[in-house]
Amino acid sequence: MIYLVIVMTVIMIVGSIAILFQKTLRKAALISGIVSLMAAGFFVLMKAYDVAITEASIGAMLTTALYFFSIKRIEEIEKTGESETRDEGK
Amino acid sequence: MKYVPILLILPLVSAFLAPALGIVNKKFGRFFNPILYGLGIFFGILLFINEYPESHLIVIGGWRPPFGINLYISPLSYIGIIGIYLLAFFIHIADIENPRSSYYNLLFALFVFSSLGVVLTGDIFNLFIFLEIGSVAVIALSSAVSERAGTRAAVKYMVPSNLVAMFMLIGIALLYSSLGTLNIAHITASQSLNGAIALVIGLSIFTSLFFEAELFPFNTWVPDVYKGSASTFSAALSGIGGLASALVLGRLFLTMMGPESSFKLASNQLSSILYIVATASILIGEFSALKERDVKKVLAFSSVGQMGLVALAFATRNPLAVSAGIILLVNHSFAKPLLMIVAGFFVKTTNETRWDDMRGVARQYPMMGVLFIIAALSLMGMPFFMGFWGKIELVKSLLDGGVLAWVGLGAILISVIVEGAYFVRMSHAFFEQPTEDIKIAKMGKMSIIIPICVLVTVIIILGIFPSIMQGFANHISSDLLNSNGYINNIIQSVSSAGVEL
Amino acid sequence: MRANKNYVIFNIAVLILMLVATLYIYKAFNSKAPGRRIMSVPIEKRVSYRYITKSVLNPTERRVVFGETGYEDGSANLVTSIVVNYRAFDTLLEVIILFTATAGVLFLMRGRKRTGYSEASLIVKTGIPIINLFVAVTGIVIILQGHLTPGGGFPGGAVVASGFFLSFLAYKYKANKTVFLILETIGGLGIIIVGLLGLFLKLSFLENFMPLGPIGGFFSSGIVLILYILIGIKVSSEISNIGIAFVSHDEKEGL
Amino acid sequence: MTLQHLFFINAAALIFIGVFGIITRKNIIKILLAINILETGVNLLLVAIGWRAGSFAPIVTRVHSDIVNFVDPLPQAMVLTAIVIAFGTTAVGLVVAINYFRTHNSLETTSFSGGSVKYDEDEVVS
Repeated sequence: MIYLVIVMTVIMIVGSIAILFQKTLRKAALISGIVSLMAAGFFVLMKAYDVAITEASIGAMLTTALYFFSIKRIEEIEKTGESETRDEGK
Repeated sequence: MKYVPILLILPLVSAFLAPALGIVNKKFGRFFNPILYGLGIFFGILLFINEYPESHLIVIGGWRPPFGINLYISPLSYIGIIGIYLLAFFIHIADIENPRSSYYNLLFALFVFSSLGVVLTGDIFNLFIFLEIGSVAVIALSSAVSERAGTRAAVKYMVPSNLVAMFMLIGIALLYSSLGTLNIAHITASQSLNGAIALVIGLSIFTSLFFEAELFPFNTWVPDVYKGSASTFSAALSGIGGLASALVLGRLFLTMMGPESSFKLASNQLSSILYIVATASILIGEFSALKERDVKKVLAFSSVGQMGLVALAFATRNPLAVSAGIILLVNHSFAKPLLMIVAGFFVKTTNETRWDDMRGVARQYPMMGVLFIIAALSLMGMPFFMGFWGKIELVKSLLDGGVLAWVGLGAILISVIVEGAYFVRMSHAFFEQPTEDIKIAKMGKMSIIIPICVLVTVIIILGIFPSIMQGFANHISSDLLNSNGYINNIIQSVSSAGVEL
Repeated sequence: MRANKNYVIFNIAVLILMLVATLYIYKAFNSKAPGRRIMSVPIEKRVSYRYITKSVLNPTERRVVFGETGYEDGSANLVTSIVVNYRAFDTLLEVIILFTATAGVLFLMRGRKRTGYSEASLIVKTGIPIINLFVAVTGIVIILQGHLTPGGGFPGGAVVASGFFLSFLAYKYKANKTVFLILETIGGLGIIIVGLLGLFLKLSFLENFMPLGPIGGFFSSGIVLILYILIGIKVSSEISNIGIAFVSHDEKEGL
Repeated sequence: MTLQHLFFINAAALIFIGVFGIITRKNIIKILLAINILETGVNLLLVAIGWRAGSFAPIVTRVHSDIVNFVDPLPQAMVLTAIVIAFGTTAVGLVVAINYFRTHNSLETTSFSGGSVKYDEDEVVS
C-alpha cells in the first residue's frame, strides 16, 4: 500500500511541476486533469468516497472540459481576430 | 427572534427569481431589488427598536451551536444590518437610471447577501463561504461596465482573492485539527493553542480579512477595481464591503484572537502585526492618493488609508480606541460611497477621468460640489463632523500605547495633513473658473441627488450629535472586546456540550 | 513566454522566500512549547464525533445500528447527514456560490458569438445519445441514493450536466437556455421554501420537519432527499448553463 | 514514516507548488491551473486531517454497523464544499481570461513581462 501511495505522490508532484513549466496550454490542462484524477485516487485511499466521486466528476472532468472549451475559444479569437465589443445591456 | 434568517435571505429571493424572470424582463430587479432592500431596512429597524442592545443566538437547522451553524445578533449586527441595507438601497437608487441587466442586479443582490452573512454568521467555515460568494460577485461585477479596464481589474482581483481564500481554508483546516471545532465561540473557549501555531493560523486567516478590508499587503487590487467598475459599484464596494469586512475583522481579531481566547499565546504578536499593517496602509494609501490624478483612484487610495485607520484602532484592543474605530468606520462607509457617486457623476458629465481636467465642473452643479466637500471634510476629520470625533478619540487613546502606537499616531497626524492637501486641491479644482471651455453634458440627476442628500444628512446629524454614534460605538466595542460574554451567549452551558473545551 | 533574466531571478527569489517560510512553518508545527498543536485532538474529542454517533441533541452512548430507528437524523451516509442536515446552511451557500459563478459567467459572456466550428464525426454523433442515456441514469441514481451510498446532489448534478457537455461537443449547439434558467429558479426557490417550512413548522431555518425512517431505508432521511433532489436539479442546470455559455454558437439574448 | 505523513507531505508539496505558480506565472490560464493545484493540495490536507489508520469510510452499512471507528466525516463535508467553490471560481476565472484575451490580445499579465501589453490610460468609466 505504502509503495502505491509513494508512486501516486511522485506522479502528482511531478505532474503539478510539469503544469507550471509546460509550454502548451492544452497539455497543461490535460496534466491538470490527471493530477485531479490522482487526487480522487488519494481520496479513495483516505476512505473519502463522497469526495472522490465529486472530485472525479467536477474537479477532474468538468474543470478540464472548461479549460479545453476556453482554450478553443481563445484560439478561435486569435484566428479570426474577433474584437467586436458589445454595447447592449450594460 | 426566530424569524431573523428571513432578514438575511431577502436578497436571495430576488436573486433566485432572476434567471427565470430575466427571460421575461431583461431588466428584472431594477425596481424589485430596492423594494427588498427597503423591506430589509424596515425589518432591521423593527429589530433594532425591539431588541437593541440585547444579544441573541439564532440557531439554523435546529442543532445547537458547537455542532450546528448559528447566526449571532449583537450590537455589531444591528449596525451592520441596517447600515448595509441602507447603503444598498440608496446606492441602487443612485444607479437606477443606468440600464443594468437582470444579471447585474442579481450579482449585486448576492454581494449584499454575502456582506450581510459575513456580519451575522458565527461559524468560521460559513464565514469563508460567505467571503467567497462576495469575491466571485465582485469579480463578475468589476468587469461589468468597461471592457478593458474592467477585465484588467477583474484579473487583479481574482488572482489574489483565490490565493488568500485558500490560505484562509488552510488556516481553518489547521484550526480544526488542533481544536476540533469550527464554531467561533467554541474556538474562543477552547484550550490555549501553542504560540507558534496560533501565529501561523492567525496569519493565514488574517490574509483573507486584510484582502477584503483593503489593507496593505493585499491592496493592489483596490485602485484598478475602483477605476474599472461602475462608480455605483465602487461605492457599494467601499461602503458595504468595507463595513462588513472591518466588522468581521473586529470580531475575529478582538474576540476570537483576544487575550482571553485560545489564541492568547500569540495575541500580542498578532496585535503588533496589525499595528504594522495598519500604519503601512495609512501611509501608503494617503501618499499614493496625493500623487494620483485620476479621481476614482484618488478615492480608492483614500479608502485604503481610512481602512488602515480602522485597523489601527482595532490593533490597540483598547475599548475607547475600538469605539473610535467604529465611528471612523461608519463615517467612512457613509462618506466614501457619496464621494464615489459624485465623482462618477462628474466623470460622466465631463467625460474626463483626471480631476485636474475637470476644472469648473462644480460651478455647473454647485449642489453636488457642496455635498462632495461636506463628505470630504468629514473624512478629513474637520471639527463638528463625524470623522473628527473618531480621530480625536483615537489619538487620545493611542497616547497611552507603546512604541508601535506612537508610530501609528505619527502616521495619523501625517495622514490628516496629506488628506487635507489632496481633498482641498480637488475641491478647489472643481470650483475653479475653467481656463478653457469644457464640455459639460446636461443630464438628469434627481436619482443621484436624493441618495447623496440622505447620506450627507446622516453624516451631518451624526456629526452634530456625536453622542448618538458614541453610544452605539461603545456598545459595539464592549461587545467585541468581551470574549467571555460572546462565549456565554452562544454556548450557554459549556459543560453540557460534553466536548472537551 | 520569453524567459528573460529578471524573470528567472524573480522566480528563484520567490522560491527561496517560500522555502524560508516553509521552514518556519515546519518549525512551528514541531515546537514543543505548551499548548494545543496540530492533530492534537483525536476524533473522539472533535465535534464530529457527535455526528458519527448522531447524538447532538441528547448525548448518549448509543451507537448507530443499521436498520434501526429513533435517531435524530436518518442518513446512513454520515457525510450526507453533515452536508444536508447538520450543516445544511453551508450547502445552501455552496449552491449559491455555484449560482453566483453561473450568473457571472452568463453575465460576462453575454452577446458573444462563437466564430469557429469543426464538425464531429458520425460515430460520435450516433454514439453520444446512447452514452447520454446511461450518463443521465447514473446521475439520477447518484442523486437519489445520496443518503445511502457515496454521492448526492453535487456529484450527481455534475454527472447529469456532463451528459449535456458531451452533446455540446457533438452537435453545433443552438442553445436554448430557457429550460435551464427556469429549472435553476425552481431549484433555488425550492431550497428556500424547504428552509422556510422548517422555520414555520418547527423552530429554525432549514430544520428537518419530515418523519425519519430506519437507517439504510430509502425514505429514511427526512428533508435530505428533497434537498438533494432540488440541489441536483439546480446544480445540473447551472453547470449546463456554464457549458452553454462556453460553447454556444448562438448568443443573441443579452442577459 | 507512516501513511499519514505521506498524505501530509503530498498535500504540502501541492500547496507549495500552487502558491509558487500563482506568484510567478504570467499567463492567466497558467495561474488558474496553479490555483487548481493549490486547491487540490488544500483538499488533500483537509481529508488527511480527518483520516486515521484502520478506520472505515463514514457510511453505516450492514457490515459496518454498531461501530464508531469511522474516519472524520466533517473535513470531507468541507472538502465537498471546497471542490464546488473551486469549480465556480475556475469558471468565472476562465471567462475573465477569455475577455482579457479579447481586449488585450494576450494572456500575459504585465507584472514582469516588460510592457508587452499597452494600456491606454485614459479610459473613461463612469
